Amino acid sequence: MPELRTEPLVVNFGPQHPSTHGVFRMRVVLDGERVVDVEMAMGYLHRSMEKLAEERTYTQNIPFTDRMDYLSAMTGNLAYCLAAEKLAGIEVPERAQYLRVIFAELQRIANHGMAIGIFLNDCGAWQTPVMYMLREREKVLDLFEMTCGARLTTNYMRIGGVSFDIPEEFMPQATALVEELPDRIAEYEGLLLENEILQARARDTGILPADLAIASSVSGPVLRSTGVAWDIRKADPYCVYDRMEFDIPVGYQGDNYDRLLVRMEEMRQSVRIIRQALEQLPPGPFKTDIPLALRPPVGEAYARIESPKGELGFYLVSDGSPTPYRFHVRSPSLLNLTPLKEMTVGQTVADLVVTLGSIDINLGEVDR
Amino acid sequence: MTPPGPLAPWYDFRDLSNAVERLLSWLSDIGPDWLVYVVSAVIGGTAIFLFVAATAVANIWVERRVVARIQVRRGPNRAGPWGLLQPIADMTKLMQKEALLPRAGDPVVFLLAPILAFGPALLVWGVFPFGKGMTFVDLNVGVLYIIAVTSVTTIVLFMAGWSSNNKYSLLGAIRVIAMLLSYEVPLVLALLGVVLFAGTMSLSGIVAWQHDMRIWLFLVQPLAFVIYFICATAEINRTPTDIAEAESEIVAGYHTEYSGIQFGLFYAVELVNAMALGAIAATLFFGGWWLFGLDRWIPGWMIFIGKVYLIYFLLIWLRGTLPRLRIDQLMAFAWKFLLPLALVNIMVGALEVLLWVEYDLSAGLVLPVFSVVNLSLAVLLVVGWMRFMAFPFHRLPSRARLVHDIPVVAPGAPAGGAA
Amino acid sequence: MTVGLEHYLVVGGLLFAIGLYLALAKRNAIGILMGIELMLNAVNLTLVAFSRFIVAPRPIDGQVFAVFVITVAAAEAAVALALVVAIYRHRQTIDMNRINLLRW
Amino acid sequence: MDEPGVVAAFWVLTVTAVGSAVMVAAVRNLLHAVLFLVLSFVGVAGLYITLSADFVAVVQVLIYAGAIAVLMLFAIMLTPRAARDNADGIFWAPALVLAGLMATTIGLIATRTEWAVSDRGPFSQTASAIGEALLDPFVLPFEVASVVLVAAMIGAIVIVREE
Repeated sequence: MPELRTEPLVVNFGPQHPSTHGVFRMRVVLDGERVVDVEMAMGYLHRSMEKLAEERTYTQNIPFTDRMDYLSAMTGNLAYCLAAEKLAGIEVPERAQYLRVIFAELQRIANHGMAIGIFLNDCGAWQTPVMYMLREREKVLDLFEMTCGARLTTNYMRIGGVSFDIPEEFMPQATALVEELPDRIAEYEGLLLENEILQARARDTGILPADLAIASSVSGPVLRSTGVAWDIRKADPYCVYDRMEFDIPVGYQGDNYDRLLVRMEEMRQSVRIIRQALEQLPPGPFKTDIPLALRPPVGEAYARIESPKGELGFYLVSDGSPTPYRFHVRSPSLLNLTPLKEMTVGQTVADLVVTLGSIDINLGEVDR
Repeated sequence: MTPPGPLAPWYDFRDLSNAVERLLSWLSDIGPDWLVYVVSAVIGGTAIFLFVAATAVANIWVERRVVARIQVRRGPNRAGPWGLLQPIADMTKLMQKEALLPRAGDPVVFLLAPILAFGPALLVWGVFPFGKGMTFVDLNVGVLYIIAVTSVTTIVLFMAGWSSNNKYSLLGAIRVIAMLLSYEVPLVLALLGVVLFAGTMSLSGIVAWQHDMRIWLFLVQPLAFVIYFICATAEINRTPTDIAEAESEIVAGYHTEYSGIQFGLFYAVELVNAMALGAIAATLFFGGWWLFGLDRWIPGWMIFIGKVYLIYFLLIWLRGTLPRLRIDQLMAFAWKFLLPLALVNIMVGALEVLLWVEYDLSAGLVLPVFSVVNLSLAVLLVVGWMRFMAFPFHRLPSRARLVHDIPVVAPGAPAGGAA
Repeated sequence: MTVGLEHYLVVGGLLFAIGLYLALAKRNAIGILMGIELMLNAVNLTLVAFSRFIVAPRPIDGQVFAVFVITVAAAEAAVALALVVAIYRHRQTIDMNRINLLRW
Repeated sequence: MDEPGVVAAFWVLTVTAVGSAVMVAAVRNLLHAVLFLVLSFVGVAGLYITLSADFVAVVQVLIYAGAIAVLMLFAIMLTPRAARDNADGIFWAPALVLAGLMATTIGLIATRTEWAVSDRGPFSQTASAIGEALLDPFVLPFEVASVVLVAAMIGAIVIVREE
């Protein structure tokens, strides 16, 4: 399309903007509708968590992990607890491991539901998909609430297990949800993935080549959408994922539509995992006792999990005191965001917004 | 003006025009000539203004409730029974808010724009036949008048966007102009098909034609309706085509900087315009106040408003269902999809009218045949042209590939090392 | 008081004069174009006024001419504004005093 | 034409059209000038309605206010901020004199001439009459006009298109 040569328009996208998912800011240079340059500015939600964590005991740090990716608190808890257990050499009872898997996968369903809904909001669907997705997420959050009393900032995982055992009404509700969800997901697939307008908007926009994705250490659904089959649950199994039977959904060329496809299918695979975990859930203790002021031996540990957004890793260094010497987070949102410029330059503003939505960042995790 | 019907006393409220006719004939008996004009202008103007204002207020509630139903929630239900007082609460809130003025903007144009935006939205309503004989101004060029008045909106929206001195507003204004100009063309061509058959541009004439022929123009010109509906949706910035105020992209487009009651005016204009779209479609394609003889028992204006609300519901449904297209896709849709179809529609319509007039065929025989032909042609054209022009999405995969096994790194070993 | 043909002709003359002033005096190419459009409008007004008042075998002709003038005005505006944009692109100005490529 | 309504409308519309035309020349901001021009166009459209030329009036609003003014706005947007003033050039004084002379001449001619005014009254149906005139006696100019429009459209695209 030949264009008029016009003056470049510098637009300040955010931090107050309906679709930057929080307080993310971009300095976008536009030529008419076309994006010429994107410069990201992060740090508007920086809360200095990594430094604060050095002043608190290992157990006191768990609530911080809730507030990093506040849409998937369970996986944040889980990754941190795995790192602390690795550092201190703590064995986790089998029932706790299963519970962790169940809750992590429930969290993945809730998170992907939100991600898909908000992505469609960015595409301009006027709140409807997000409302339907919230309906499913609500059921997941009900399960969280009946187990640990909180819905968003669950603070559920503990070093050495989980904080509460599931109540007796959990099993029937979870089973019902697991029975219901595949139909729902199929319905949403029919409604969303085959929508012509959505395909026109999402296909061939925001393309992320596989080599660029690997080079910028992108992970999670964004990486899988580029065609790279990589999932820490299979590549480096933690908890009891090696006993579960599931597939890794992989995209084709890494465009926005592929990311949507991958998330949609991951929800279904999560349901599969939950069903197996619910069936295999063994009786027994749900946590091991650890000293209140845990003093891990001097050393370092890095544990990583497949969070809904990608590889979430915690790197802990202990100097033998009750507080960590170093507390570092490898947050998937931040690293998935880095190739944004390469994904969007040359496309329109509308594509920029859609691409940002499809990466599924969480500003709490980007800035920490 | 039609003379008052023989069996219509002025208190017969099935048809409000009786009462007005009675009043006017009484006035012309007792008063000078100009008094009739003044009184009828005042009555009609007030009635239309009140109607538009009332629908704008009511539609706040209607739209929010219906969209809420579509979105599996309840919608406003706190203020009054079923939330009926919600519009009043909304308006009170908007009026109390401070009307901000951007410092580097153009204050006069900025303040004028929301007021001027109401002008076209209100003026359009002057020509609709609400019932038999219930037309405020029965213009001979009614259809063209509607197109002309709505096209002025472009400038007003541009004024709003430009005077805000905000980059989002400017982008919105440019999008408005580009989109309205593009969609004006197929819209006019679609309405031309209607005028071709009805043989008049007067709206009451078109309704009378449908009444006399006992057929809806929608049946005779289905393709024209589809094209008109899509174009008009674009013209009033409703969701599949609301790029001019695309919330997720350019915040609120041309009315980003507006607050308080000025924003409220834009909001009301949007609702009134949606109703006007419904009114145009109801008049031109669905027989206006006429409903296959049912108008003998139900007042015509009720039928008309009912039809308007049905089409308005269609708009809300669209809004609750579809995502938004990108601007280049919208432009391509107007020029590559709607325009050729509109041209074909005109050609076929002209041929049919020519046949009809040339061989002096009876309308009762010809129109059903034409409607069957046109309906099948419309389906054929839309489906065929879509297949031909659209990207073959259905050939592309719409489900993710599944991979079961991937190489396992040594369990427990930190493969990537410490980050 | 009555309004006749002369009134409309005088209004048309005034509009024409203002358009002439704009076309001659303005430096900006778009300003000049506005003057030309105003002049065309004035001519249209007189045409329509004549068609309403004057004795003629087919009085509607004046309005037909007005329609033609509007058509040509639209075409003219499109081309002229395209020229303005093109000139701006090559010369970085639309000031008519500085667009003097053809001046010896 | 001595109904009080028409007379009042005539004067109001005249003041609108001529006054805003003067403002087009007077205001400094080019965008304001275009907006005043639109107002002037609308005023002239109103004058057409007083002349019972409803078709021409509607076409005037549709084409001038809806299309040409928008084109002008677009042209202004595509040129830089520096070019958005409506200043007079060096020849403003002679232009003013010339315009004044022109107005006087036209005014004198208009008022001094004995026009053959008919009293056939206002038109009742202009759209169909114009349509018949366009397709019967004026069919050749009509076709030529369509060719002119196509040529102008293609020409404008060619001029603006960047190679």
